Amino acid sequence: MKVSVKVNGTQYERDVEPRMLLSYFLREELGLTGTHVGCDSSSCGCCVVALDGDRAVKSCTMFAVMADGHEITTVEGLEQGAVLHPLQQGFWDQHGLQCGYCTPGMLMTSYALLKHNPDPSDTEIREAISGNLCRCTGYQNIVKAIRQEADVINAPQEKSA
Amino acid sequence: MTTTDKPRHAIGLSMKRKEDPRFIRGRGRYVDDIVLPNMLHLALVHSPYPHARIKNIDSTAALAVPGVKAVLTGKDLEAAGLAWIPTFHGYDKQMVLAVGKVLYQYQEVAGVVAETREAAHDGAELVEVDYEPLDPVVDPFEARKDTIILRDDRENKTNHIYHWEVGAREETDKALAASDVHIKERIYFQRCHPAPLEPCGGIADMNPATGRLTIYMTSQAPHAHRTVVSLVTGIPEDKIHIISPDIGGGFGNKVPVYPGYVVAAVASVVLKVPVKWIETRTENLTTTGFARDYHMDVEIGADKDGKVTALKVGTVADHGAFDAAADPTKYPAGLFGIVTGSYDFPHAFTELDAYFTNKAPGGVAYRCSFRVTEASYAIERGMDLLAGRLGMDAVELRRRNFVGKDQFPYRSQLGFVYDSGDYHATLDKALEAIGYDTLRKEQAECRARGELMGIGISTFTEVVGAGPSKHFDIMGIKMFDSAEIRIHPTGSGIVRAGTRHQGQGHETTWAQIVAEELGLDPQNLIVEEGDTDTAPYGLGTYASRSTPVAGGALALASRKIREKARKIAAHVLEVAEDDVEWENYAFTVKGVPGKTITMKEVAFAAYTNPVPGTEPGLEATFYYDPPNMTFPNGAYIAVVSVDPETGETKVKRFVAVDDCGVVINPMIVEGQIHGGLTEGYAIAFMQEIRYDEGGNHMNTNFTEYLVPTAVETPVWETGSTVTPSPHHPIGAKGVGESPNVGSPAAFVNAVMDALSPLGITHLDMPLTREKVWRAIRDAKAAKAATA
Amino acid sequence: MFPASFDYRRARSIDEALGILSQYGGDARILAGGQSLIPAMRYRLARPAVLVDINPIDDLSYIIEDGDTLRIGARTRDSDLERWKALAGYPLIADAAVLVADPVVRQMGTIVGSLCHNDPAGDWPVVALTGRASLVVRGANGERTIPIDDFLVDSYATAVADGEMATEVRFPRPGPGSAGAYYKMERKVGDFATAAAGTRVTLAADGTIADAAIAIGAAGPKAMRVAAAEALLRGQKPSKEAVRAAADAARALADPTADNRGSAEYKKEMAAVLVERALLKTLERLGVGGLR
Amino acid sequence: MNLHYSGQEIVPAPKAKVWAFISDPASVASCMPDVIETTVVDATHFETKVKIAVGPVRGSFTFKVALDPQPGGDRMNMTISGGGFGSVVDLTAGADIKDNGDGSTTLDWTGDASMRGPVATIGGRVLDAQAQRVISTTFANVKARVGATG
Repeated sequence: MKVSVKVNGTQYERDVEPRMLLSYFLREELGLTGTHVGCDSSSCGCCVVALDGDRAVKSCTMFAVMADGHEITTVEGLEQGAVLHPLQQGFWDQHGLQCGYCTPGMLMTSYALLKHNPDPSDTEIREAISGNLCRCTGYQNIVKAIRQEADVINAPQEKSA
Repeated sequence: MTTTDKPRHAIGLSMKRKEDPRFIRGRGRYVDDIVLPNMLHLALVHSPYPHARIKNIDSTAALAVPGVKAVLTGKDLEAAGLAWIPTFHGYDKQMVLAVGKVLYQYQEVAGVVAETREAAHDGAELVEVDYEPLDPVVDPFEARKDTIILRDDRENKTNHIYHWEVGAREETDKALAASDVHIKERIYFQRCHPAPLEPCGGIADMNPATGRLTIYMTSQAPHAHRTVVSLVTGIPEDKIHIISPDIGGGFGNKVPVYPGYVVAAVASVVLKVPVKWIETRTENLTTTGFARDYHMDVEIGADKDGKVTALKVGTVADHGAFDAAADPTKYPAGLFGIVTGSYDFPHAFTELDAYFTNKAPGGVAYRCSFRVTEASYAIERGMDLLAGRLGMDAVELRRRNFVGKDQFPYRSQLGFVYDSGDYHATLDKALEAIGYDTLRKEQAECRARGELMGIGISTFTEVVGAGPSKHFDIMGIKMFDSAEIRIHPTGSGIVRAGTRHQGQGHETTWAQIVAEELGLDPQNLIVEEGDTDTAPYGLGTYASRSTPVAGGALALASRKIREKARKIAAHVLEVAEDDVEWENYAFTVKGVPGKTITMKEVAFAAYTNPVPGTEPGLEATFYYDPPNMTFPNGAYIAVVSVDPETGETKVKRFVAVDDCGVVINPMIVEGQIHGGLTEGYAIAFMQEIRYDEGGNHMNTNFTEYLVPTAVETPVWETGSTVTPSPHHPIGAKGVGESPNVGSPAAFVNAVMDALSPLGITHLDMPLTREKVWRAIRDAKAAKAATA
Repeated sequence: MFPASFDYRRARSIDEALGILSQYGGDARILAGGQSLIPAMRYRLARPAVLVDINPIDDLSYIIEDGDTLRIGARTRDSDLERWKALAGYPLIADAAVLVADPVVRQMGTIVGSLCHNDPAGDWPVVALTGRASLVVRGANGERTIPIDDFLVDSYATAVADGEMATEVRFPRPGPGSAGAYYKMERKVGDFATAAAGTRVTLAADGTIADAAIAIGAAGPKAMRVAAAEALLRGQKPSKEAVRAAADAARALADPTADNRGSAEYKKEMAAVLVERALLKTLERLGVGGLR
Repeated sequence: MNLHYSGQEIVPAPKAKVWAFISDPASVASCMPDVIETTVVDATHFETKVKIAVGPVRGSFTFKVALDPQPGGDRMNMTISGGGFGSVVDLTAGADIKDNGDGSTTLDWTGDASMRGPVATIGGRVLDAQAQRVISTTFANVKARVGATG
């Protein structure tokens, strides 16, 4: 089955089995192994990518053929040139990762979150990432990391921090 | 010995992690990211029965699936002499693929190798296994009766695996009998699972040209695994190359060798191409190393003033179908002897009996030192039960029994020599942070309003850093660890260790230790672990042993280099070696201010201007055999409220004050504590691997085995005290596991404190809503009946 | 794990979808958000011969207030609903919109798909029953509108016949003096409900209860209306006692199966507790407080 | 997971006839719902493949059925074991047969199902409904068939 999908700005054409999950399509057809797989029940969120810019989806709960004609952004697409995306910077600065396995999914979920809600409260952040599991960090520094990026976005129009 | 007061060059700094840039870019390299030419995929077939004879296995249909290359069964492995492999400590053996009968649900019975993952699973589904079901034994207390013998492969026809004991039984019994007050409770630490987000997996690549077997695997202990593979297969150890790439969390789950690795290796040898095996989440939860599963009878006696007179703990351990517990060979119950905790008890005795059941094998240390979490939970729960019996504040009771700071080094009744600590100070700091006295007032007001609010204390002591070779080995291999450091001419360098991090940040902290010792820039010290061809031999990363053991090796290898550097410095400065001093991270000449040379300059000289008649270059290797274990400790306080209508517990606050000795990187230490507390929270309230009476595994995926999300996870408040380990080269003790060891008791003690007005004294974990709701309902009914 | 093989057909219009369905009959299944279907396929519990992907049908993605009716299309994502500006006017739906599965699953999951899946522990069936919703179902021989009570047939079974597809769910807009609430007990975000309750109340000018709707989930083979509670509330003045009685009726009706979430006994009790809490919340939204 | 079911059917036929019917593998097999194929092994055993189709769960289960007529002809026990989806379902069903004296016969039946493997934990809620349906439909069909041939 033919699939034509734009991933991180590049158009790809592949012929795959309909049952191929988007996560494995990205990992094995396109070699984008930043997207991880941690469960079979759509629970862990290690596989989250952005669909059409602002929709965080679990790529292991979507068939590659469903992405036909759509745009996908993966963790590999966050960095612009040699410059880290502010979210990546935030995760690094705030120690928002340990083993790194959940990190790409966490990054993509928060990437989509901030497009819809550029100034989330800590509670809203915790709710937004509650479809992504992390076993290492206890989430506290992940919340800080997302907060850091949100503060960057909001810095200009904020009167007082 | 290093102390924390003077300004430091690298140690003690919250340096950002050096490994992060690849992870945040999605450029980590986990085992499933690795693709080799002509690689095939392995899928395993599992038994739906917990106990059954295998009458026949028919692979015909599976082999007919397009893309399927081979089906392996226990019979095939028998031919290769690999149907069984030794368990972790070598006391027992375990099946790779079932031969004769299956002993637990989901046990591996066959392996299907195919061109794609999908085809492998298509084939696995079509392997027809004809079973003759047998009655399962799921309760260790049933197993103890030996009415059904599970392991007919063993000489001793009994389900009893071993008895272990330490301490003075008679004196302890006498003291208990003579005590004014006395509590006894059966406390169950439920079977749970580390469930790292990255499942286990490996790629076996037997190269027919070189005759060399390379195994990429999710291994917390690659060197030990190389030796095991060699011993098991007979392949010379030089022909085995283990590469442990980035690991997506381990928490003890990635210490043992699992059938998938072995079947993949056999398949690669047979088919002469690389074979990849990647676990599904269900396989991870149902077949790989579980943790805990200890039924502990805790007995404490005390005088009426609350001074404990004796402690006795008798444990029944459920080891599942094979004795695959991950414990040092001479310590079948791990370091459970730490069960006297932070307290100075005049008498103590503990014994343990382990049994086979029709459950998955394991008994790994789920983010804890060997069996220390079970022990810590038992004593911290026990102290609260005693406080309740005495009508004494839980804090006061602990203060009266703490080992005093002037008692260190302290030899416990069960044989450990505690290195250092100041338990009173650590507890006081936690009490201050949480505002203990105000909280108790607040609680009184809540109770007046009929609300259920609880405050729970846990003042634990861990024993980590296995360990001194006179005591600790795994199948004879002593539990030292190692470091190799090479300083390049320009003052940068490479650091290798026998450990393997899974998120702990060794690439950063190891560089900090070496940089501190040598006055070099940690940014220019690359750290490499996990490749058995390049790293020095070590026992790996688990049981909080990396910093206590490998950390020591790193410091001492650095000091070896510093000694050589001093000679070079003297040569370059043209002074006598005795006149050269190491001061402010550079070499200076006694009494000649300003005459200094940096380590960077020395490094250059080591290659360009070596000391005549001496070995050029600047590198060192050190194998560190620690003189003792280290004893991290802490004081944790949880505040909870319980909804009597639903049984739901809300954690209002949690303060953790940890003493892990000298801190190498405060940011990383805090991160470790956040993570461990979160796992402790999960264990206390939601995690359990449960089997129904028919031996069915009831928690086979992440919708049934719960990992808390950011919404349920409490906000953690952390603090620290520092009592350096006197025997550790940099005074560090290790921290990764303290929060998981110490926190379950704090949560449970808090909930029990909340329920105490109803007369409820103990409930086993996990404290599910229904369990708590039921206890409240029954207690109220009982009250009503007596009223 | 990996799904068994299947044929995949992409539909760009409802007619195209119906065409494919009529071609394959019972062997074909509609693929909407796929958030329940795809995991079931990964475990190979679900193994449809043909999937008809309706995701390309943009015409099915809408939320329209049409007079007194709220119309939601079959490809409208839960997250679209969650972010819909006018959702506050539908408190019952608004409560549920943030409790369905987890926030990422809601980016793909659809309310109509969830109703067609009809999981006994699902959220939307309870909300639809409480909100007196109806579904628009299309087939070769035209369109029919099915009241939710008739739509939810049995566990995982609905009134949608082979060759048909549900295209829209309709909710009557809550009138003046009307409000609702939805409560779900879950062990953690993303879990199936241990118990769930939806309530809706319309107050008459004199402050009595003119109409009440109550439904519970995870309490039997399918979501159920607590008709007895609805009946006993009608015409009454809101009171502690009336709320208790409604909760008791829910307890009496509930017939849950035990699982890791709890015993039947516990789930029955929680059905009552959640009905009570949802009713109190509903009444508070109508300005009737002080009943706790 | 273990599940329990029970029900009652009043069959408009004399007890002897009902007994004869439910003692015959072929007859009983003919009463199971959604049967794809059946093989009668001997006087008390048959194997049958039934279609499973509940919501998302589609596939077939193969069952081995053993009839165990109790002496006295007042009770018929049945053990049904089989599986699909890498899982196992064991059913033990039993029916007490009472002569109502009015030419009709009462079947009081109970069934206990135990499931193993993925189905139990993942599809449990789905298969529960299905097992119930298999048992109740089977006895309902017994009523219909025996009645019809009356």
